[in-house]
Order: sequence, then C-alpha cells, then structure tokens
Amino acid sequence: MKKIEIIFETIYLNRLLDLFSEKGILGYTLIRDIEGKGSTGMKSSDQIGDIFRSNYIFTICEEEKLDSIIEGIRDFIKRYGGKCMVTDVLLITPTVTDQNLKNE
Amino acid sequence: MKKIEIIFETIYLNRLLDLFSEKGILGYTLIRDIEGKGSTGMKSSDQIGDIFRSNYIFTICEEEKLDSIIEGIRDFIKRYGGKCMVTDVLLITPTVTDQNLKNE
Amino acid sequence: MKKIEIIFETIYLNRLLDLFSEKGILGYTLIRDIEGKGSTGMKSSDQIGDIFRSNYIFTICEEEKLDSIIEGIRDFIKRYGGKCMVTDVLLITPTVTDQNLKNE
Amino acid sequence: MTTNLDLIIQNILNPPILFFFLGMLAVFVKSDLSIPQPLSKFFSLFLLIAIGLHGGYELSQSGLTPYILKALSLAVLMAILVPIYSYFILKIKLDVYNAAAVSATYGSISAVTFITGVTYLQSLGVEYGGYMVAAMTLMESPAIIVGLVFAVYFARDKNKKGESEKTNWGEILREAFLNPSVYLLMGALTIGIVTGKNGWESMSPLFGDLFKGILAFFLLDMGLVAAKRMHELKKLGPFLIIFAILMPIVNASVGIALAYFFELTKGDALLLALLSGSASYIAVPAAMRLSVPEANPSIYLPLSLAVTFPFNISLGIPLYYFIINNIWS
Amino acid sequence: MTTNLDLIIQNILNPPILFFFLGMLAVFVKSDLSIPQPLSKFFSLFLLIAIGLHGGYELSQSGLTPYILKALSLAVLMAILVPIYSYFILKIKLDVYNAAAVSATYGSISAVTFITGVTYLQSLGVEYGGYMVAAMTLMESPAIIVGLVFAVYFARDKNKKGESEKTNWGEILREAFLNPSVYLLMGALTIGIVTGKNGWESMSPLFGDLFKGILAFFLLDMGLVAAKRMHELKKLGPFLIIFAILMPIVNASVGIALAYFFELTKGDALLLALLSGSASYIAVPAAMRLSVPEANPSIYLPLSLAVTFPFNISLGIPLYYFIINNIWS
Amino acid sequence: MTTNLDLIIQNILNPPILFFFLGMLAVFVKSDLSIPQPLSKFFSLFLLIAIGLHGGYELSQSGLTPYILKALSLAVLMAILVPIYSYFILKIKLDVYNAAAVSATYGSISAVTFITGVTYLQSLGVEYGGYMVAAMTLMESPAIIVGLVFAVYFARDKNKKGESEKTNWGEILREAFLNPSVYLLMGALTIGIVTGKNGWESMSPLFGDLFKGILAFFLLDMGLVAAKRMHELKKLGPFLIIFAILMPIVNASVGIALAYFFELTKGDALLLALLSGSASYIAVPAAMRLSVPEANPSIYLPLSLAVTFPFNISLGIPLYYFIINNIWS
Ligand SMILES: Nc1ncnc2c1ncn2[C@@H]1O[C@H](COP(=O)(O)O)[C@@H](O)[C@H]1O
Ligand SMILES: Nc1ncnc2c1ncn2[C@@H]1O[C@H](COP(=O)(O)O)[C@@H](O)[C@H]1O
Ligand SMILES: Nc1ncnc2c1ncn2[C@@H]1O[C@H](COP(=O)(O)O)[C@@H](O)[C@H]1O
Ligand code: NA
Ligand code: NA
Ligand code: NA
Repeated sequence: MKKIEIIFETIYLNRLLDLFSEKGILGYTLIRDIEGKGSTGMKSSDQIGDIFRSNYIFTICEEEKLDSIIEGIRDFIKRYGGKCMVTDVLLITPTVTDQNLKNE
Repeated sequence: MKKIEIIFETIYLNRLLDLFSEKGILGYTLIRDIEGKGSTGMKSSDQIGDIFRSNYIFTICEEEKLDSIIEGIRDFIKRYGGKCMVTDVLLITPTVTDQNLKNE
Repeated sequence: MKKIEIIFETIYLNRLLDLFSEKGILGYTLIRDIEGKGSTGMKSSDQIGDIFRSNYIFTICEEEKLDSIIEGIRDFIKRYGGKCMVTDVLLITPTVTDQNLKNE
Repeated sequence: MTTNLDLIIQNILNPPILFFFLGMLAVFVKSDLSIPQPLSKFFSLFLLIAIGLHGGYELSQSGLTPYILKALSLAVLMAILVPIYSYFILKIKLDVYNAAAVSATYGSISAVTFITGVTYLQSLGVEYGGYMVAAMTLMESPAIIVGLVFAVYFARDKNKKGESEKTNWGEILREAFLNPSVYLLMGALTIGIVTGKNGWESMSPLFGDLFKGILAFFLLDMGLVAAKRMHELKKLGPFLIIFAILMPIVNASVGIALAYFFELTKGDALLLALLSGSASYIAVPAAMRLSVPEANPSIYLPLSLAVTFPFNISLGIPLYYFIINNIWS
Repeated sequence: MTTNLDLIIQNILNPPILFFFLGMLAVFVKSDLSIPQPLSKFFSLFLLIAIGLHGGYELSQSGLTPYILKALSLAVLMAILVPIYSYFILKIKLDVYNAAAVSATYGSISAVTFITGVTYLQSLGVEYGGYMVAAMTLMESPAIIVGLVFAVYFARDKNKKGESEKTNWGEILREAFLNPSVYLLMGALTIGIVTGKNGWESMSPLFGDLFKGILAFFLLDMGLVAAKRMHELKKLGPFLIIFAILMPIVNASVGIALAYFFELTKGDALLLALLSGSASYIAVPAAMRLSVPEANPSIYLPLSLAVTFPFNISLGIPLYYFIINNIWS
Repeated sequence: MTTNLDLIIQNILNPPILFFFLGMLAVFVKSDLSIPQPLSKFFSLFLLIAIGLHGGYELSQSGLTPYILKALSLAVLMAILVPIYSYFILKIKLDVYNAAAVSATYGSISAVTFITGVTYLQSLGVEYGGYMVAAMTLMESPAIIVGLVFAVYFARDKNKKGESEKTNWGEILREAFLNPSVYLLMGALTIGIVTGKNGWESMSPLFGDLFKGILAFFLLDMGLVAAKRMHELKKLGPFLIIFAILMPIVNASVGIALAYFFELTKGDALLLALLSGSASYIAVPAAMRLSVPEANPSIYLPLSLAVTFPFNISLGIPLYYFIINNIWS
C-alpha cells in the first residue's frame, strides 16, 4: 500500500476532502494546526483567524489508485500550495496473514 | 528498524500502552486528538466527551520483535477498531557509524 | 528524497531551527506538544511550564545533503536528547513527471 | 394562571437555550463556527465545579435532614430502576450489548439538563433544594453497574466461544465511581460542605455569578456537537428515536409519581423528574465504550445527545413542570 | 478644553491598549510569551457574543426608529463605497487579484477596533447608540461580495486560458454572510433582542462586567500576532504602507462627512468613522484566501493587522474624535 | 489567641488549597481527570496579569517610600543569598550542574505560593503591601544568573576537554529577565502603575473579583501535575527530599530574621519569608534546561513542584506566620 501525506493550508480543507471523495478515497487521518516553514514563509498555529495555518493529512491507498490521486493532488498543490509525499507502507489488517509481513 | 504506526480510539489508550509493555515496547510517541475518517465514520477532535476521538501513536522497534508485536496489535484492532501500518526506518543514534546511513 | 523525523524537547526548538538553517534546511513541518516515552521517562503535553514536553518535526531533503545534516543532528541528540529517524520518500511536486512515481 | 405554552416560552426565551439552538443552526446552515476542545473541557469542568460547590454550600447550611435523606433515597432508587426496565424494553429491538449500553445511558443523568432545570425554577421563583446536587451525584454511577451486569450476564454464552476475556471489574468500578465527572462533582461538593459560607463567598464571583453565561457558552458548543451527530439518527430507525423521546417522559413521570407519593416539594419533584428523564452523554458513553466495546456508540451517543438532550431542555422541562404544577395544587 | 494630545493620552492610558503594545514589545525583545490558539478563539468568541448580546439588548429597548434606520443605511452605504474606490486606488500598484483582496479587507470592519472606540466614548462620557452594533454587523459582508465581483470581472481574460474554473457563488455567499464572525454576531444580536432586559441581566455578569478585562487579554494576543507579521511589511514597499495609514483616515473622513450631513450624534459619528476606517483581519482574509487564492495573503493580512489596526486603536480613534468634536460644536 | 493548629486549619479550609489536594487525590485514585494545557496556560497568564496589575495599582497609590525601597532591597538580597548558600549545601551530594540547577530553583520564587500567602493574610485580616509584588518580580531572575555563574565557573575543567561550547550569555540574560513569567509580571505591574485607579477599576471585575476562583482552578491543575511527578521522588533519596522540606524553612527563617531586624510589618514579613522559602517550577526549570542541559530535570522539577510547593502552601504558610506572630508581638 502507499501512504500519501499532504501538508496544506487549513482553509482549503473542505476542498481537499472533496478531492478525496472524488478520487474514491474513503479513509484519511488529519492533524490540525501544525506549523511549518517552506517557500511561502512561516505557518504557525497561534494565528488569530485561519490564514497562515496548516494541516497535515495522510491516506493509505492501493497502488493502483495512486496515479489518479496524485494527479488530482498535483493540481491542488499548483493552485493552493502545499507539499505532498508518497511512501510505501504495509497495512496491518486483522485478517492479513503473517506471510505479508515477511514479504514487505 | 521498523516503525509501527497505529490509529486508535482515545478511550483505549491505556489498553494499548498495556499491550506495549507486555510486548516489551519501551518507547513510543503519541499525538492526541487527531481526526480521521474510516469504515467506522468520522472521528473529530471537537467532541464533548471522549467518544469518537482518535489518537495516533508510533513506536520504533527491532525487526526481530515485529512479529510478536503485530500479533498483539492485530488482536487489539479486531476488538477495538483502528488502523496499523508498518514501514522501514533508519534510526539515527549518537553512536551509530556513518556506515549505517549508506547501507540503508 | 529523504524524510528526517526528529523528536526533541520543546525547549530546544530554537536551537534545532538554528541547526537547520546552518545546514541549509529551508523547509520543515512541526507538530507541537506531542507526548512520548523513552529512556528519559515520560513526556506529556499537560505540563505546567515547558519542561518534559516534546515536539515532533520533519524535513524533506535531498540525499546529497543527508550526511551533513545527520552529523549535526547526532551532535544535537548527544547533547539534548531526542530521537531521529530517516526514511525514503517521494516528493510530489506540481512539475514532476509521472515517470518519477513509477521509479520510486 | 400560566398556561403550558407560557411555561414553554418562559423556558425557551432563556439565553442558554437559545444559544443551544444557535449552535445547532450553525451546523444546518453550514457556518464554520467551531469551539476548540480545550474550551469545551473548560466549560464542563467549570459547570461541574460550580454545581458541586454551590450544592455543597447549601448542604452545609441545611444539614442532613430526614427529608433530604428521603429525597436522596428516591434518587438512588430511580437510578437503579430506570436502567432495569429500559433494558427489557430495548431488548425488543437491540442485541444484548446495545441494549445494555443504551439502558445505562438513560439510567444515568445529564448535569446540564439538571442545571437548565434549576435556572428554570429560579426564573419562575420556585424553591428547590441544594441537596438535589447530591442526589444527582448519587445517580450518575449505578446505571453503569446495572448496564454492565446485564451485558456480562446475558452475554455469557457468546463469551464462552471467544477467548476467555474476563471482565475487569476493578477498572469498571473505577470508571463508574471515579470518572472525571463524578469525581469532580463529589470533590467540589465535599469542598463546598467543608468550607461552607466563607468558602462559597470567596468562590461565588467566579462559580456563582458567571454560571449562566458559561452555561450559555457550553450550550452553544453542545448545539454544534449535537447537530453534527444528527445525521446518524437516520440509520437508527423509528423505534429508537421514539424511545429517545418517550423514555424521558416515562422516566420523568415515574419520578414525579414517586415524588408525589413521598411528598417532595414541587421544585425537588421537577429536579427528580429531570434527573430520571435525562440521559448521560459524557460519563456513561465513555464507560460503555471501555467496558462493552461490542456496543455501537453511534447508537447510544446520538440518541442521548441529539434527541433526548434537546427534547428535555426545550420541551421536557416545561412539560414536566406543567404536570407537577397540576398535580401538586 | 481637551486638546488633541489629551485625547490621545486619554485613549492610550487605557489598559487594553497598553496590553496591545505589551504584546508587540514581547516580540521585539524576543520574550517567549505566547498565547495558545484555543485562548485566542475563546477571547474572540467571547467578544463577538458580548458585543452582539449587548447591542441586541439596547436595540430591544430603543426599537427601530427612523434615526436608527438612517444610521444603518449610512453604514451599508460606506461598506459598499469603500471597497469600490479602494480598488481603483490599489490598481495603481497591484494586480487585479491583490487589489480586489486588499479592497475587500478595507471595505469590511474590525470588531475590536469598534469596541475599543466604544470604551473610549465611555471613558469620555459621550453617548452612542447600541444599534451601531447592528450597523457593524451589516458592514462585514458587502465588501467581500464587492471584492469578489471585481476579481471575477476583471480577471475574466486570464481565466479563459486556464481550465474553466467556475466561481462557486454559493460557497462565496455562505462565506460572506455565514462566516463564524458574522454568524455569531447576528445570532447574539438576535438573542439579545429576543430576550431583552431579563436576558441581558442574566448574561451581563459574564458578557458585560468582564468585557474590558477580556478585551485587554485579547489585545495582548493581537499585539503578539501583529508584531510577528511586521517583518513582512518590509517587502511590501512604501505605497502599501502609506495606503494602510492614509486610507483609514480617508475612509473615516468620508464616514464623518456623511454622519455630519445626515446629522448623526457625535458618538455615532465616531463609530461610523471607525467602522469605515477599520479593516478586517479575520473574516475577510479567510474569505479571500478561499475565493481568490491568486492574491497574496502576505499583502492583505499584514497591512490590516500590523499597520491599520495598531494605527486606528492608538492614534486613529482620538484623531477621528478630534475632527468630529471640532466640526459638531 | 489563635494556636498553631488553628492557623493551619484556617489555611487549609480554603477552597484553593483543598482543590490542590483534590487534584493530587485524583492521580492517586487513578481518576482520569485532566486539564488541557491551554487552560493551564490561561490560568497562569491570568494570575500573573492579575498579580501585576493589582500590585501596580497599589504602588501607584503608595508611591515609592523609603520603607518600600528597604523591603525591595531585602528581597533582592535574599534572592542572591539563597542560591549561594544552597549551592554549597547541595554540592555535598550533587555534581556541579545539578547543584547549580537546584540552587537556582530554590533561589527564585513561586508566584502561586506568594498569592496563596496573600489570600491567607486577607483571611486573617492582616495588612501587607502591594509593593511586595514588585519585590517578587525582582526576586525571579537573580538566582538564574547565580546558578549559571556557578555552573560555568565550577565546570570549567570539564568543558575544556569537550568541544569549546561558549556560554551564550545573551540568551541566558534574556531567559533570566525576559522569560514569559517575568515579562508579563513586569508588564502588568507597569500598566497597573501607569493606569492607576481608573485602570484597576476597569480591570478588577475580571482580574480582581475572579482571582480566588481562578486560583482554585489552577491549583486543581497543579495538584494533578505535582502528583504525577511524585513517583520520581523515590529515585532521589532522602537527602534531597529532606532538603526540599528543610530548605524552605531555613530560607523563610532567614527572611523572617531580616524582616525583623529591618522592621518590616508582619504581613510583609510573611510574604518575604514565603518568597525566600518558595522555589520556582516554571521559569527557572525552563532556564536551567536551556542553559545547563547537563543537569537532570527529574531532580529539580519534582523537588520544587511535588515537595516544596505542597509543603509551603499547606504547612509552610501557617508555620511561618506562627513564628512571625510570636516574634513580633
Ligand atoms: N522541505 C520540507 N520538509 C518538510 N516540510 C516542508 C518542507 N517544505 C515545506 N514544508 C511544509 O509545507 C508547508 C508549505 O510549504 P510551501 O508551500 O513551500 O510554503 C510548509 O509550511 C511546511 O509545513
Ligand atoms: N485509508 C486510510 N488512510 C489513513 N487513515 C485511515 C484510513 N482508514 C482509516 N484511517 C484512520 O483510522 C481511523 C479508524 O478507521 P476505521 O476503523 O476504518 O473507522 C480513522 O478515523 C482514520 O483516522
Ligand atoms: N522506540 C521509540 N519509538 C518511538 N518514539 C520513541 C521511541 N523512543 C523514544 N521515543 C520518543 O523520543 C522521545 C525521547 O526519547 P528518549 O530520549 O529515549 O527519552 C520520547 O519521549 C518519545 O517521544
Ligand atoms: Na436518567
Ligand atoms: Na472599513
Ligand atoms: Na526562594
């Protein structure tokens, strides 16, 4: 499975979630009010109001879906800024066999 | 080394930590009150009370311990829900030689 | 690209950011007030004051820079404690070609 | 003579109640209004401490009279009765685990419903006893135990096939009697009793004067949270929704009957009715999630939070008072 | 006779203003003072509710007189005029998107500037109308719409080459009229009107008595945040910095002229001037970031927060009052 | 005549103190009670601002008399003396770094201990001076400098072998004199002086009337945090535990002797004793962690927070007052 991590401005959360559901992403994990620095300056968590604040989200998805999702995220980042990373993960499910662990 | 990440309901934190110490896991990092969506609906951070709230935890452990820990986590998830992922990481320690970095 | 994750005591944040800029790290993402357990006991988020509190930071950087950065972080950890992990990630940029995704 | 409608309007034209509906409306019109969790926590800690301190102070003035002991006994009786008969009603449609969890939820109480009733009595100028806070505290825990006994007893057979998961009664008792709500309420009550008049005077600028304002703030938050859970009601079907409205009325009526029979005052009768009719949405759901993970929180939480709570604070309070007013006079 | 300097000192020797500068100073001397975000949120929710409730209560006492309707109409007029002429001034140096965003920011209002003006009037013993809170509420949204119409209209050509991004007017209207600030202010205003004297009396120990203290706390926080944004001003160049100081004076003067022409009282005139001269730093920046992502928030936020806001609360208020005082008498 | 026991009971039957023990008890019985960090921060910001404003207001009324200058000088003297002799006592068992860190901790002060003493004097009706807040502010920083000088001076040899880590005195001085506690206290004190009676009147509904209630809330939190650190005491051994109880008594006694010799009033003597006897658990630990990372925070924080603080607020205050009462009369 692939883990897609995205850092984005808080204010665009709903648009990102819309993108997710468009692309058939049904699960995600979100951490609000993180901080960070990048090409667009500092984002900090102690703002008054929602400008210059960041969130972090990740979703685990099947490799087959990856290309289509990444394409959507690339457009998102082009328009709204942010960063996106992809890594390989092994998802542990209650039913998976021990075999999977070895083969990672 | 392996990084084991788990997302679970806040209310079961003590049980997960019990499982960790049972399995000889001595170190972990915890982020409270994250949000997320999955098969059991939305977990949000602005609940009144502790139901429908999630935490995120990860632990770095040796590959030899992995199987035994994963087995415990699988039971945990079967009973209490949640998600678990495993990835490879390189742990940097003050004493490790530069060699390790190259060999990753 | 490489993802360098560091867990460190809140109080040393400025010193770590100084190290980052010394080493030419221009971007990072920071999550404050996480919790954790390790060789130096429990760090919790509900302290009064800043002692025994932890932050989590990560930075994505090019592989060429890795050795120099890790060396600095190793000194940092030796003096101030903390944990550091390195993983491989694929950074998605608005301009990257789909080729990169395949080659990961 | 005040009519039923007057009683309702008197109740609804109360800033805290209106803030509750303002919160609900925010969700329905998709305003982004939100209240960060540390503030919710602050408001609920504040309210628990305030209720406890004030009740303790009043108890320190009144002492423990036979009348008070009678009222406290009736409260405990209701806290044991309600979850028992609720369980068997719920078993009609639900499995053992969910029936146990829902009955525990309804057997326990909602402190905010209680204090909304108190401010209602104050606005009508009707007397009530500070010892009813002690009654409330005593009513929080029993239902957790009753619900769990049902879950363990009636689910024996199922458990046999699974691995032998022993019920950790120590943890459950701690959860029932030492969960933060009960603990803080008992603690503040005790401090209120021990420090008496002097204590209350030094604390009342914060915990007395600001009480209604903070209640309004907290109800705004509860409105937001309750409305966000409402969409889950659709999946639950009519039986449970009707249960969540009728059950409070039934429980309140049983409370009223007992209060009448044992000659409580009108004010105390309303509070006993409200305690009997209200359902928990913090302490009991947390206890159930821990000890009966098989039960579905998307059943017991929305019923309590998004149906019974709004019903009680808007229509329930004046309705129960209307009944009491007619019977007592 | 009070001189201009007296008026300034009278304004500055006010704990809330001093706390604002204490916050700024903390950043300049690199003290680690910080206020967690949930507290900022608490203070701003508190202030909005308090302003709304009190304004609503006063409206419930005064009713809707022709004079009040006149004042409200002038307010709406200013809220539409200001962003229009600001846009064309800003276009001298900025592109369409940034000009639209900055003009929307200055067309809308800052509630904290408004209430700082109110406490100033109170300290001078000058009368003003509670209905000005309604005026403020009406002035929040129009500039968002005006700014967006400009952005969409004048950027048509550019958009043609890109993918056809249709403007989502539904979302924009919701953002304009139902953003948390506007929603809460309207809601509290309505609750204040509906519950009248009784309502206000039950809420005033929290939302009335503590108002100035919480304002001081919030301004301490705003000082910290404003000072942290100051370094961004260097990049903006003199045109915009001068704009951020002159524009409030121009807008306030237009407001004063209208107030004089339509015979508002001195107190109401000051508040209209302040509303016209103040710029938004919460609601409008959020709306602009959402609907005009092409505009650079490092332009419109620091101008409003780190230049116009400090200017208005320290020098603007006494300056505008000095002008009014000389014209009216 | 009040006996020592009466004095203790008078102190302990105080809601804030009782809430402290309620917090501790919650940890011991494993209740899940917790107070989110933004609330702790709110309470401590509130208390610092309130103490500063009120002290400043009183200073603005009294002016700077020779008596006050004497009291302030004694305070500074104690703040320099205590860490010096503490260091040499601690060196018996600890290494340079830990001895320096612990002595800095005990040389500085605890604002909450101070204000608990103030409320104690108020409950006894004993007079004290608002200028003691200035004394407290002056006492916060010197011990940080003294501790660091010891650490740097006595650890020279060790440092030689390691890489040449130069002590960053700029950062250390900023940490000593501009850490958030000192900064906010000084700032609020100044605002209190500058705005005088009018200023205090506008702020007192929040920062005056609610003071004891917020203190109770904060002490509940401190009880939780202190109890959670208690398990670390086991590892520290009897020398340090005894130090953490005897040292406050010694330091307070030296303070009392000086106060008697220089003819301070009874109230001021108690406050000087408390300031001398109390230990820092926020500002100094943070400064030490930054500038002496070699010292173990699991030594200096639990000693101050989990031993000295509870001792001082429960038994120390009445004990010191008992001594003063006997000597002065
Ligand atoms: N090199 C990096 N490593 C980790 N996080 C980054 C990096 N660059 C940017 N970020 C995060 O992405 C956010 C937006 O980046 P940017 O669009 O470059 O301003 C920043 O606020 C950081 O939180
Ligand atoms: N595909 C996914 N990617 C990332 N996080 C997920 C995913 N699915 C579930 N989660 C997280 O795991 C939690 C529990 O998931 P579930 O048990 O499926 O409801 C959710 O609330 C999310 O925080
Ligand atoms: N094995 C581990 N897995 C994950 N996080 C760890 C681990 N060990 C330590 N940590 C984190 O690193 C922090 C400092 O660790 P230590 O220096 O060992 O006390 C802890 O508070 C944890 O947040
Ligand atoms: Na009940
Ligand atoms: Na304006
Ligand atoms: Na001391």
